[in-house]
Amino acid sequence: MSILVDRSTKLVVSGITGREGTFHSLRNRDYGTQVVAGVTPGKGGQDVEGIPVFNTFHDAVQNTGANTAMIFVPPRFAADSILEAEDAGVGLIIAITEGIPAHDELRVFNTIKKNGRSRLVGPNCPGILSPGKATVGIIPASFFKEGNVGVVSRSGTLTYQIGNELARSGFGNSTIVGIGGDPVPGTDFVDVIGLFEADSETDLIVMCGEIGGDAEERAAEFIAASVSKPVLAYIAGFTAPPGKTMGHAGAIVSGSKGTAAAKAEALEAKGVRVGRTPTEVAEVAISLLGAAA
Amino acid sequence: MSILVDRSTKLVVSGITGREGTFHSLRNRDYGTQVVAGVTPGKGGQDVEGIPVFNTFHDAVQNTGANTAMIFVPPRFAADSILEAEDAGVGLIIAITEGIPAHDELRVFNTIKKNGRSRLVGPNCPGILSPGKATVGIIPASFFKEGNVGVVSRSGTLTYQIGNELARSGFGNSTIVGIGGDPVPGTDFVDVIGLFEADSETDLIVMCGEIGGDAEERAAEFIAASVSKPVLAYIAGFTAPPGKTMGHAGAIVSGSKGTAAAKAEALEAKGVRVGRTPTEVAEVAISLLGAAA
Amino acid sequence: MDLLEYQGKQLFARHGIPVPSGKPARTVEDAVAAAEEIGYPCVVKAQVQIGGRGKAGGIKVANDRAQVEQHAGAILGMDIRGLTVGEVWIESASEIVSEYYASIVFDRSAKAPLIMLSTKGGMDIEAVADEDPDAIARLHVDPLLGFQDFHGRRLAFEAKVDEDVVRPVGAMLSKLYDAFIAEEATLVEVNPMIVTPERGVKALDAKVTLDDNALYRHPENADLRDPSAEDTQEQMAHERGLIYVKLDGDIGILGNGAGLVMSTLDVVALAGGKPANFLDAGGGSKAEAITSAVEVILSNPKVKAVLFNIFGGITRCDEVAMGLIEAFKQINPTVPFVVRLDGTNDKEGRQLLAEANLPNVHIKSTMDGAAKKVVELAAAS
Amino acid sequence: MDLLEYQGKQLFARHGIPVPSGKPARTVEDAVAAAEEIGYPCVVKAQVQIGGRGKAGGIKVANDRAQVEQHAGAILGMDIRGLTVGEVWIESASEIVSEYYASIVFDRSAKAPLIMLSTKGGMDIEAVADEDPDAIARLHVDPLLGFQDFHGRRLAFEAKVDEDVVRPVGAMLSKLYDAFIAEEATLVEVNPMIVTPERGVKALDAKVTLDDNALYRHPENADLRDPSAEDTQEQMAHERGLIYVKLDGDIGILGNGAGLVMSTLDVVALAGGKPANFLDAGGGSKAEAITSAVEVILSNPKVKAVLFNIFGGITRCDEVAMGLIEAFKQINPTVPFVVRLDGTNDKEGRQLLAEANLPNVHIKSTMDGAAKKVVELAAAS
Repeated sequence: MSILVDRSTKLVVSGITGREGTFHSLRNRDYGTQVVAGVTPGKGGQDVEGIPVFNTFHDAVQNTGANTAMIFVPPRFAADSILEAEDAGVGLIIAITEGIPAHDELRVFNTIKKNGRSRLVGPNCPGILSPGKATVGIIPASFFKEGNVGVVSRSGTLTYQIGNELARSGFGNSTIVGIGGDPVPGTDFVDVIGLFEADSETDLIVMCGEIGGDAEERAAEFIAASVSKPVLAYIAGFTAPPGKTMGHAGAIVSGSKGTAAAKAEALEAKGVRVGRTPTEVAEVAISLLGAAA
Repeated sequence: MSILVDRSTKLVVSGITGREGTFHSLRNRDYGTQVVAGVTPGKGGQDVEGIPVFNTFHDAVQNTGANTAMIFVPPRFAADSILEAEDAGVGLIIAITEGIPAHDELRVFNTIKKNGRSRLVGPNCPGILSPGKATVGIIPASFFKEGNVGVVSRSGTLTYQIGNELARSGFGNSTIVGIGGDPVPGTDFVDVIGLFEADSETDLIVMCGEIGGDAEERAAEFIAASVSKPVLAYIAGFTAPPGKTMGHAGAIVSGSKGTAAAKAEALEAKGVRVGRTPTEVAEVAISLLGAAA
Repeated sequence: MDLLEYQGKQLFARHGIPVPSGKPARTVEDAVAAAEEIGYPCVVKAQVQIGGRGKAGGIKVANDRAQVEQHAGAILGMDIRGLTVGEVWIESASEIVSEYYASIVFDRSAKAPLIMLSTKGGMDIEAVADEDPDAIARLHVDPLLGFQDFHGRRLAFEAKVDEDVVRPVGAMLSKLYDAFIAEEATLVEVNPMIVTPERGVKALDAKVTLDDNALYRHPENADLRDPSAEDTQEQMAHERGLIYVKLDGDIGILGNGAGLVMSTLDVVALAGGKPANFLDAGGGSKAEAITSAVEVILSNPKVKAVLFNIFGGITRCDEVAMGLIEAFKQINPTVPFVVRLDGTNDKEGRQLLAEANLPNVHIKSTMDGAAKKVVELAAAS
Repeated sequence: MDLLEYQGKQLFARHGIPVPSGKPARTVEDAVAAAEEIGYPCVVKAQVQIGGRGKAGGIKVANDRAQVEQHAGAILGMDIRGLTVGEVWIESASEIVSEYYASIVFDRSAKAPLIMLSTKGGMDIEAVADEDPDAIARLHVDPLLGFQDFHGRRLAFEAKVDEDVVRPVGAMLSKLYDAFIAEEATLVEVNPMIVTPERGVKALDAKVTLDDNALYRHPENADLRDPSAEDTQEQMAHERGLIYVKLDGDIGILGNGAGLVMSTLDVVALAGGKPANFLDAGGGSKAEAITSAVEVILSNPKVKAVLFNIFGGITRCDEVAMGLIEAFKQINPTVPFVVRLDGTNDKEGRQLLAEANLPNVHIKSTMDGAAKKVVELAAAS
């Protein structure tokens, strides 16, 4: 098993005809993901290296049975594209796009939640990789192999850093989920940790948090209440000054809230081990799972 | 049994301090309904003949445990009042107010439906009466007695007319539900007929429809699929000309749609008896249930 | 409330929807002045709330001043299917490449706005819907989310509009939606929506229905109501706050509650009569309302007999009786009345009527009996 | 983007929120002219994006021309907690009966706008929240439904505002919500919101934060950005499209991806160093971006050593190496660099750097090792 993406994933890519869209769609396909369709208004009937392009998500879903969407269009078109995918009945929507206006995200999040038909992952996330099965997004899949560590992270490159250290220590991953660094992520730590808890292939859950918001604190509560598997955390931004947005739109310490120290404390109070550096995370993982195969 | 309102109903009335609001609230209480609170902004702390008045629905619910709301405020305040009741967690909201703008009704309906916490009956309806138990609204309760006929109607006085003919023939009612004559009723024939089907006290269901919309046609489908009890229908407006709104904002024949003939046909095609006059409805009821006790 | 074409276009223009420029005129002189300002060729269009204006000769192209004078003269005062043209709209003529159809209706069944788009514009859309339903793309919009760009694209692609106008068509639908919501319309229809040689789109006609219940929030729209276009009785009823619909027959009808009045019309028709009107005195009708209602009904000279059908709920039958007695004092009607009073205080009401001993007033206790009686009386007179 | 008080008030005014009338001025002469137009008494207010202006002497009442001259002269150029006052706002003085607090924040946790209202206005709201949390009424608004009148009433009654201003307070909250949504703000705050002797309410201060990502939809707001208020390096980075935050230390930091850069700052701090900045070269950083980044980092004279921490995902390490080589050609830096390249094409990148043999560049293979080295180098220089 694994979570969210696997061999049954049938991917439709919004923005497939753009330079980056084409590049990553093909990379995803090369990895083994079934990329069944693309959507670009006005380019319906064309194809991208054999992947058929449709004018609308509705056409794409109707013609290919796509069940997962990747959103790769520029920020000003992204909210519309996500909503179109949801309206077309796509069950999992993974939004890579960075820089979507916050109020767009608010509308999108609340609409998807109230309708209850789809899950949104992202926006501003690197995607989801289930090693050996499928990848959707821009995670450099070659650094990761199949295994029993589930990773969920607000940050892309930090995930690669930690994933890579785990890989060097011999660990593989069930699934790596980038939930993104935006103020209103469609899917939160709690959601993903819940999925890992239920996933038979996952034995250890690693969460990479960062300053801003209270997603880590809520995760701590959830872990204490509902998670039996070991969870290991890393929080970036212990030295971040208050009031400054640290790259991610969601990464900001406001007033006395959202500090890395408070998050680490909340997690440790619930029995979650918190590594102070990416290297320490790998070391703790080894101590928890034993030396890797 | 009965449906929607009964001895457990705890009513809060929005607009209780208005002339009509006071009059009908007290009449409802006189009938036996537990009228536990009123809401009038700025009059919190006052009372209406012993019924405490609050500034907000939240205060009223918190202090009295009200589970049913009656909306008696003028049309320009009604949508807001309904939404406030819903936000305060009132499970059943009965809106008597006539003349609410259609777009207000649209917003209200969709919000309540998506949130899935409350049921709205009305607007522009006479209310709900469960004879011998409770009444909420303006139905002249003295004309009706307890019995086994459930009545659901888009029209107020027409309901009294039919209910009265039934009463003269010796029949009583489990519950009489006025769903109102507006374009966007919160509760439809289908909903109420479903409740009557499940109500052990109801042996015959009478529905009073009228021209406009397709609620009767949808009810016909639902009855054929899911209702085992006998259903008897009356449709008003066989002679209504197309394009003219017949009093109720929802009562209009548009193009070839919404005619009384089409509705009667749809119902009869599904085995529902349709009386041509109110008197005939009472006669058919007698034939279906036998002479009344 | 239905708007005239030009009122609809002016409303559209406020929401950024492209429409041809134009001016309304009530006289030939004003029409000529408008045309001189707008330039030639221009179109002279009869402003009446009814279809088929073109076939009836109510829409003419004018290439110069003389033609405007001629056409405006012919059209002003023209009778189109029973309506007299009191106003024309002079607009600059548009070059038409294609004719599409677009509308947004308040869909009661789905509880959401329904957008329709078709490339079969310029003709009767109900006929298109019957003959070639697939030619009309349809889409509901979640009213809490509102119109999204993808709605426009999906409709445009499904309706198979020319690919190079997918964007302008979507943009126009978006603005039509804005107008629909902002003005609280129950219908906005553009037929035809034209494609221009510059590959843009324009609303060449406009049909807008506004929600009467919301007019208090739109005073600028409320002012558009043209009482002179209303029937005399309807205007009178409107002023008195009564809900009144004029019909073709000779039996005046009054009842309380829309459903009961409709039912009364049906019962009268079943008895062989022809109702002259629908008149709902409303729930809780007071004596004055009844007096007003009698005035309105009797102002229709075709009325030969009147049926009062009251089931008292909030309405008290004694109030109704008092209103009727007062009306007889003021108006002294010459046609027979049949009165059926039932419900709250019915005995008191009947008692009052008996005491007043009004001339030519017949009291009945059932709806069916009352209907039969009034049909008889109308036939006899 | 944070607006200055007067920019916020002008934005409020566009949405019908009552604010005192006023004018901005950058010179004493303009300030006097503005005051003469507005009348006396008026208030001279320093326009800087920082709290505590009053205590610092940045807000003064002027009763005549001489006083305006005096106060404007004192305030313009004043240093308030590290910020130099370049602009004042002259506004008509308001009579204050009560001071309330109102704000709407973009609540990330609840995924909904959060409205707060308190009668304890005019003071630090965080202090009120700590000492007397019940003094602040809080309510989330469903963003799909929007602000309803009942939200305003509920907040007003719960905050226990004077009963006779429940309506105007609700109306102001409604308009603040309109502004919050329409302008795509992440914060609108009014502290104090005052009750006037006429029992109306007015926004006496305005704090507005706009979403940078949405500025393309609000060109009139985008123009409010005042580059002169930005730090030199921040301005430079902004022009080059880099995400840069200036910090206090002496070690320049560059990484790719916000999380990794934050992590790098932490690791450097753990090793005993002080980062001079946060600089995210972004995913897929190309050579030019790297060259620009080096320029920005080195333009800060405090920087004694630089750490490059790159984990290549989309970013290719050979591209980063080429950018660094190019930067060295153009700038010829005098401080030492520690470079850690890992991930996509890391071998090629390290190879390129080895071949280029850049002066004073140290290659490390782990993040921790690189951090230790750069701290050492900074301490040594």
